[in-house]
Amino acid sequence: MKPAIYDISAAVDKDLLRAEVRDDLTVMVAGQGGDGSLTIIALLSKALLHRGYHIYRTSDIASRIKGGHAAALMRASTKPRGNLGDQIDILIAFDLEAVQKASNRLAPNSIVIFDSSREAMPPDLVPETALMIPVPFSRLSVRDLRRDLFKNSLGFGLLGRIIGLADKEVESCLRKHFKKLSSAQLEPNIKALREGQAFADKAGISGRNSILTLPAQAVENERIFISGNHAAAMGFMAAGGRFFAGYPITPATDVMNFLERNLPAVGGVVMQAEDELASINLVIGAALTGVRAMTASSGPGIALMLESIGHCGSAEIPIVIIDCQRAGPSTGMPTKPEQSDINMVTRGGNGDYPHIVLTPGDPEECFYGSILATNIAQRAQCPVILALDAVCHDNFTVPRFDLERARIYPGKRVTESDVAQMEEYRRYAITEDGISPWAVPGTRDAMNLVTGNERNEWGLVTTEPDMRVAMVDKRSRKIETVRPLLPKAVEWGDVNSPLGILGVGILGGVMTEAAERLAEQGLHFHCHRPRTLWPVLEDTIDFVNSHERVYVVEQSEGAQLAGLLKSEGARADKIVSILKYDGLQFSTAELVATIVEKERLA
Amino acid sequence: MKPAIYDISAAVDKDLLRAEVRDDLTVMVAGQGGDGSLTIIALLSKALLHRGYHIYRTSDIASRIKGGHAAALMRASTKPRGNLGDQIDILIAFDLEAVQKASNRLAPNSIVIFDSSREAMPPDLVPETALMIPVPFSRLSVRDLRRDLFKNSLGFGLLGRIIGLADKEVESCLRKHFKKLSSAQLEPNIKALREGQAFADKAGISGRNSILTLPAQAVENERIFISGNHAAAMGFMAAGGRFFAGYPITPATDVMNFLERNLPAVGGVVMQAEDELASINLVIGAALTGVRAMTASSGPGIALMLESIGHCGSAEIPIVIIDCQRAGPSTGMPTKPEQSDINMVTRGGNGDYPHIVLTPGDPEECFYGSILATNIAQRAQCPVILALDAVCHDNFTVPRFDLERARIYPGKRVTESDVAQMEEYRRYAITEDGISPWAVPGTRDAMNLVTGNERNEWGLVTTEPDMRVAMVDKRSRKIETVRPLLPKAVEWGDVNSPLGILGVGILGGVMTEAAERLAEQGLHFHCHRPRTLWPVLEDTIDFVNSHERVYVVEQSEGAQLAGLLKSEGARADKIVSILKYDGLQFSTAELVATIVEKERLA
Amino acid sequence: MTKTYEIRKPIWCAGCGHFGVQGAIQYALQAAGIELHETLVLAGIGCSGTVQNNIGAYGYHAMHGRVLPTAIGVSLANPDLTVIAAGGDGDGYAIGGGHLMHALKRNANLLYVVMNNGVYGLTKGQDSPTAKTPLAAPEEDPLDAMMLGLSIRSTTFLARAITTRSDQLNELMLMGLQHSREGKGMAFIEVLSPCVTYDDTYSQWMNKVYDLDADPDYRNDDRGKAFFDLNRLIEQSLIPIGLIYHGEHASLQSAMLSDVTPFHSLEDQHAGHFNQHMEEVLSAYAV
Amino acid sequence: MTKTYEIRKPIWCAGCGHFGVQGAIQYALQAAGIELHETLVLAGIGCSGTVQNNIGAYGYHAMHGRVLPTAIGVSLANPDLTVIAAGGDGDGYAIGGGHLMHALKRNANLLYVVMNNGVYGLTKGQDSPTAKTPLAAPEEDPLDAMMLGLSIRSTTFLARAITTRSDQLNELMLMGLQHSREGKGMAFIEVLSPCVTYDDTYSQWMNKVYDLDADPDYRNDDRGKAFFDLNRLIEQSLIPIGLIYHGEHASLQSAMLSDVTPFHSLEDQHAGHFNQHMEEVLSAYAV
Ligand SMILES: Cc1ncc(C[n+]2csc(CCOP(=O)(O)OP(=O)(O)O)c2C)c(N)n1
Ligand SMILES: Cc1ncc(C[n+]2csc(CCOP(=O)(O)OP(=O)(O)O)c2C)c(N)n1
Ligand code: SF4
Ligand code: SF4
Ligand SMILES: [Mg+2]
Ligand SMILES: [Mg+2]
Repeated sequence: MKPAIYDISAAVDKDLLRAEVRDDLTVMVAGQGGDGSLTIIALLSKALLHRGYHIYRTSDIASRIKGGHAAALMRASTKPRGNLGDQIDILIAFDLEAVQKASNRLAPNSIVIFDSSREAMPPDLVPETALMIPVPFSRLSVRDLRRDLFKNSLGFGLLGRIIGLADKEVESCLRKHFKKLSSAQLEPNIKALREGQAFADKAGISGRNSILTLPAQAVENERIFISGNHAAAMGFMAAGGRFFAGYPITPATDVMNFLERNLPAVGGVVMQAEDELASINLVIGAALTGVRAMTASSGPGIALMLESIGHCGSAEIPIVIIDCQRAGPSTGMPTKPEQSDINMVTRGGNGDYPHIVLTPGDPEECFYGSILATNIAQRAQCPVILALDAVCHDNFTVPRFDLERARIYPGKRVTESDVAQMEEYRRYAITEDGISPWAVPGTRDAMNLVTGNERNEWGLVTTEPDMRVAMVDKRSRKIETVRPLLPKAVEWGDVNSPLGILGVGILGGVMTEAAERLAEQGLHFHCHRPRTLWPVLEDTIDFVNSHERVYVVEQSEGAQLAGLLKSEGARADKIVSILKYDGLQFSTAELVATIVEKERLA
Repeated sequence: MKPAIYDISAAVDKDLLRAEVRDDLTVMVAGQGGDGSLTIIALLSKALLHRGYHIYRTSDIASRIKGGHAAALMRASTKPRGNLGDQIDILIAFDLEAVQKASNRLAPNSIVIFDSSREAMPPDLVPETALMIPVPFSRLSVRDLRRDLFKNSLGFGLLGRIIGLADKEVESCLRKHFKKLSSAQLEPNIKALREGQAFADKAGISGRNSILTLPAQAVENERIFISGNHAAAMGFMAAGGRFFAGYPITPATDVMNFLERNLPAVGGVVMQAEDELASINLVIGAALTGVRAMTASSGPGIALMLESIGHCGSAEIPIVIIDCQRAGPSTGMPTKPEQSDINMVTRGGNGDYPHIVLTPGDPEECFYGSILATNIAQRAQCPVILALDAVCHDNFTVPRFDLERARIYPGKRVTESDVAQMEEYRRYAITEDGISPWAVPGTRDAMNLVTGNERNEWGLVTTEPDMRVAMVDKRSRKIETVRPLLPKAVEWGDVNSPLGILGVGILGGVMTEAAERLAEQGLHFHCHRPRTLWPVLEDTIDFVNSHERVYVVEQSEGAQLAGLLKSEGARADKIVSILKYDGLQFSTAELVATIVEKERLA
Repeated sequence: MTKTYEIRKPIWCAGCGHFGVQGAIQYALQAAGIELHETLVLAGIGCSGTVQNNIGAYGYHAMHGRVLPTAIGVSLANPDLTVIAAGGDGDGYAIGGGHLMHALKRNANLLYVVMNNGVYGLTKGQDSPTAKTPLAAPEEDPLDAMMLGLSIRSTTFLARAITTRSDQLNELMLMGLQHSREGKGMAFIEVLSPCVTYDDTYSQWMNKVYDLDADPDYRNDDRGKAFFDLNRLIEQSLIPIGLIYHGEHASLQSAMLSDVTPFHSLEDQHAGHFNQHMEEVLSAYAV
Repeated sequence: MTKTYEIRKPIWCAGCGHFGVQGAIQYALQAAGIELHETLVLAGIGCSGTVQNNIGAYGYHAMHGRVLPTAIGVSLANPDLTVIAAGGDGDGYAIGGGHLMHALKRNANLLYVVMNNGVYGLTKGQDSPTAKTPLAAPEEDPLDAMMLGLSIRSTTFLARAITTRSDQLNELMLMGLQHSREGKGMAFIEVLSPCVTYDDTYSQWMNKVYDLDADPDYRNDDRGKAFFDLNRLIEQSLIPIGLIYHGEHASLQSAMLSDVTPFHSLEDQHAGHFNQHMEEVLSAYAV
């Protein structure tokens, strides 16, 4: 190692090395796909998770192959926050595009580490008051074959020093992260980490003399760090889910990946189908036998499944479907978040069919919501959809899931011995609660027919008007039967305020923070986050109608959530829509500013 | 011909042979699929059309193969009526099931002609005051090989006598109807017709001494008799439609059949695809070249097309889609009418996509609506859906279509010479009216890209937030641009009444008649039939909100139309839903009774 | 005995080929001694897609074209069931063509019976992919699903029968059923089953069939040669029938289920059963 | 000259096979002297599905799996255009498998190029239907689209190339393009186009290809024998490349468009043009 390479760094102004204490920090690392931005953020997240912080991690990547621009972002905070801070406190930029993308979000006192071996930095991209740390990443990395790993480790070494992590802490983090590498593979990374630290030394940044510091926090409960997709897949397993079929699609593929790794060990089957029509029908086949079965996809794939979803509603087949919503319409922007499949998942198919749609707000709700979905599908013998938004791919710190709370409710299943007691067995018996006892194929003497045509109680096709009405009404009744089990909205904020904010899914975090800040400005809001999208629950309609003005915040140009609420009785004159559809997430500052402006005009 | 066979008929009471004048007559003919019920009604319709009556013809058939029960129904009236009378005046029943099905709709003074060679008639099926005419159709028909033709002609001969048609009139009708038969094939039919007349003779029913009579009516304008499917297909052709691809499905297949017969002669192409996904993508391919292209399907097939419909909305590809709605969900009841795809066609796909949905109320509107749809798709470069209900298969008397009114508006197309004048050509240019000038492939120097990913003005994929927003907004603007061209609702009835009735499509007829009768009872209503479903037009929302109470009548369990109106601003507290989902059409009596009852409780 | 649904009388037109197919399925179930309650008959949509109502087993009416993925789902989720998928040529070769290709590739343990009549019966007589001279494009050649089956390397049982030769039909149906029951994979049987109402091909087909089972030179265990011979016969406007190919290949079940616990009985699904595994999975996310 | 879109630089990983495919398409267009504005390149969704941005012709990005029906629609609606459809093995053989089968059967005048890399590149490396040993069911055999093509009787041009042999690739691409341009029907070319990022098969494939063009005994005009020979080669774990089949069959255009007026130019579409026909059609409904 030639010491010459360190000459490139200039010493940092001593005044800055005050180890300023932070309880909230947003970091972005960005560059080309191969630059390893995601790894640095992953390493940093781990380190700060160990220090007891709540982490929210997200990314902003191009939907194109390896390469393309990729940004990874992370927020560490003492309070749980399901979103990024308004401003970026630290940026590691591997190219100019990264700086351009971050430019208008950089905090005045931000720290910008940039690759000085590439293009020159044009003026005005970075606040004058920011601390610039040029690092010749590319020049340094040509020395190493595994370029990205090298950049990762070097960048992480430097970053650790800047935020006051101990070198030991940083190294152990790196070793854990790369635990699958052979020691020969690991070695250059450790070397690169040290180079990063040596680079910091040269700049005068040491363990004591760090720029920032994030003191260790006391942690009371066990926590995990997980994405919504993984949490939902885990919930499905915990609720007895044993069959999954899917077809790759961003951002849903992760569900399949998770289950491919974990389901076979408990006797489950995961199949990659030839398309979405096959996926959902494989799932239907499994479900017909009584096995709990699920598929997952995103907008375009779910659109292809609508005939089948309606069919399950009609034929009373319990399946679970995850829709990882992404920006539409059509192929749209596959890696960008949106909440614009609400119309489709609630009312997209042909005819009137019973089904349920839940929309969890964080990975914890994804886990328990998926358990509920899996159980309630059996209970109501109908399709249940989990509509996820950016929560599907973003990672959150949440309390460790309580597997004890995962129960498996069999629903109205009848066994061979039950059947033996019955004089007759009718699969579609008209019942008061709308749910017909169900004997699966293989049960002696309970042979029955299942069809998506209208039918009589035995499952024989009919168009007899009275039977038709009786069947439709029965199917509606079961939704009423399970309605009390559906998750109510979460409410918080000022219960006495005539003003409300309403939004679903991942917007819970930004709504919370916005409401806090608005309260500081004297604007008090009552907040409401529905967790059941279909049927729309009374509490949500009541919320809208009992306030003077409700801001319905959503990621859809068509104001789909507001439309849904109105169609179920929410008063149009109460609703003020705040819409976002530029492919980015809401920021707190943006939401606050919009509401303040609208309140001023109201 | 042995005269013996006539002995079977008994003479009709002379008192009944008063040739009572009728201005409104509902006739039903029913039996097994092969019995030829549809032919008798077709013949009768023709005869009464010639007499100048307005005819509405419908059928009620099992969705299963040849055979299965089939009923054909017809109403002849001096006023145009888009629905059946409340009661059946004449029934020809080829089997007991036919009588059972008609039983509770038989007028007290109805005439029931039934096949006396089959099962005995159980008591209480027919009003005591009805005139029963037993005819041993089956026994007679064994003598003839073409059993159904025989029954047709015999039945029609008898029927003609009963309603006072001249024998000559009846025979010329028959000859015209069977004009494609060879004279050897025709002969037995004429014989059978004569047998029917001879049978009438025996019963004492002759030209003068008929039971009923429908005097010839003066006809002012040229009229045609046509179904909504044929009218819509014709409109498409008239508006320059030249490419159709479809996949068979009840009740949409007729559109394909019509175009297969008529489109090739003007250089058009009709393709039967391997499935609905292929159909709509074949259509997209044709549309990409600038050719006007259409597909047609019903609920399950349209569900499969939703990804593609949203894609056309995004990628700005003009296509026309006909949805012949049938009772859902899933396969549902393929031959039964419903209006329960409203949610799907207005908001079924993923993401927010611009498109237009029209819902014509009779074949005349189908024709002009289809012209409009075909033109407006080009104008707005987006998908346009025609949502048909039972209007698709029912036949109506309507004024002869005015082909002169069919115009072909090319929209913002640019040719090679236009392009040559341009400095640059951008397919997705951001324009004020939201519509970008369009040069189709083959145009020199105008090469451009079309994609369902978000894109820049050249069609190159992008996720740049500002461009994204500009593109979404542009697409929304074009709907505003064409909004003034969209058909407004039809309104009639008492404009001063605080009470309204609102419904779409084929319900116009029953609403009209119901309002007339309610007015007779002192209940005055203002009626409103929207013809554009998406976007929901202001006039419709205003209608609801400016009345005290509006009955929204629809064929959907889920009150989809009411939900749609509410989601766009109609006040929930104004709306009283009247829903029907038993697979039958609304009858006037039923609608009147429901409204009277609800008004009583209001 | 508990009363269940009344087995429906077929609603097909008199003379429809589908009667024979139903008869063969019933024959095979009985001859193989398979109990009806352990059998699930899945059918597509079409005239053919009503066969499940007439047999007395468990029945499922799939969406149009989707009977194969559904049947595979069943066969994986409960390998103890006898799985019979049936449908028309429109259902199986047009809208379901992609699934057929992949089902043949997967080789799951199930019997798939296509009632090929060259038309869409239920929708009133449009041309199917096997129509001789399609109206729209009269020069298009009909699809031969046996050739297609041969082109996919993991197929293990391909046969074609005609309803007019019921002995052969019954025998092939039984063989196919046993093939799938014995875990050897998917048996695909196409039956020439004329539609008397929309395209009565009885005499035409009866004159054209060529019985490979009766040809001592035909080798149904040689994929390459079988294709070669079929191609020659087709070029002579003949329709090859009989056991067209019979080979060995791992079934989907053997590939996917070999090491796993069966999970199809309700009893297996109680919480706690797999808690240890779940705890391990969860721990990977621990902070 | 009017400025149009800036031809995009490929966004593929360095070393991706797709570069070679693009090069061959460009070569063929140029060698055949076809103007870019008369060409529409339709592509599926996948890494492969970005090729249309890099050529300078009109480009269309189809929905995943739907490139073939779209391309057929184009080729019927404007027979003067040169229609090139391209996509990945996932796009063409998985979700698009049913359409492929029917497109081969229809034989429309177009060139279809599949970039086969055995994986779903864009979605990060899942197994495609041509994957050697699929993760989910390792004993499943990969799909061979050339065999499939042979099994459908109206195919007229089937070829496979590998990006590492660019002369042969270019030559086949040009032949295929000309085949379709000359109205002989659909040319289907599969190119072995390795994905260096998710499954680098370069050396494996280079060692396994067997060049039929160089085999004097191979008869690419004999469907039955071609299948027989391919089957043998595949059983030896070889990958046959070259012009696999070249035959004659009426194209979809010749079957459907022979007697009709072309209707693709805007000028033809004015009201009045076909008024007489419309009056006749309408009169059939007159009362
Ligand atoms: C998605 C969808 N598209 C179309 C239909 C209409 N449809 C019902 S049966 C059928 C074809 C039946 O033909 P085939 O499968 O050959 O069966 P057959 O009646 O000849 O036995 C079609 C197109 C449908 N039910 N669903
Ligand atoms: C309906 C739908 N399902 C899934 C996807 C996600 N998707 C995009 S590309 C792709 C597969 C790409 O693989 P391939 O066609 O082999 O192309 P390659 O990237 O390997 O060139 C998939 C599954 C999609 N865009 N649309
Ligand atoms: S229509 Fe044809 S296929 Fe259908 S039942 Fe009748 S004969 Fe059979
Ligand atoms: S991921 Fe694979 S297929 Fe995609 S561009 Fe890279 S090498 Fe090519
Ligand atoms: Mg058929
Ligand atoms: Mg691929």
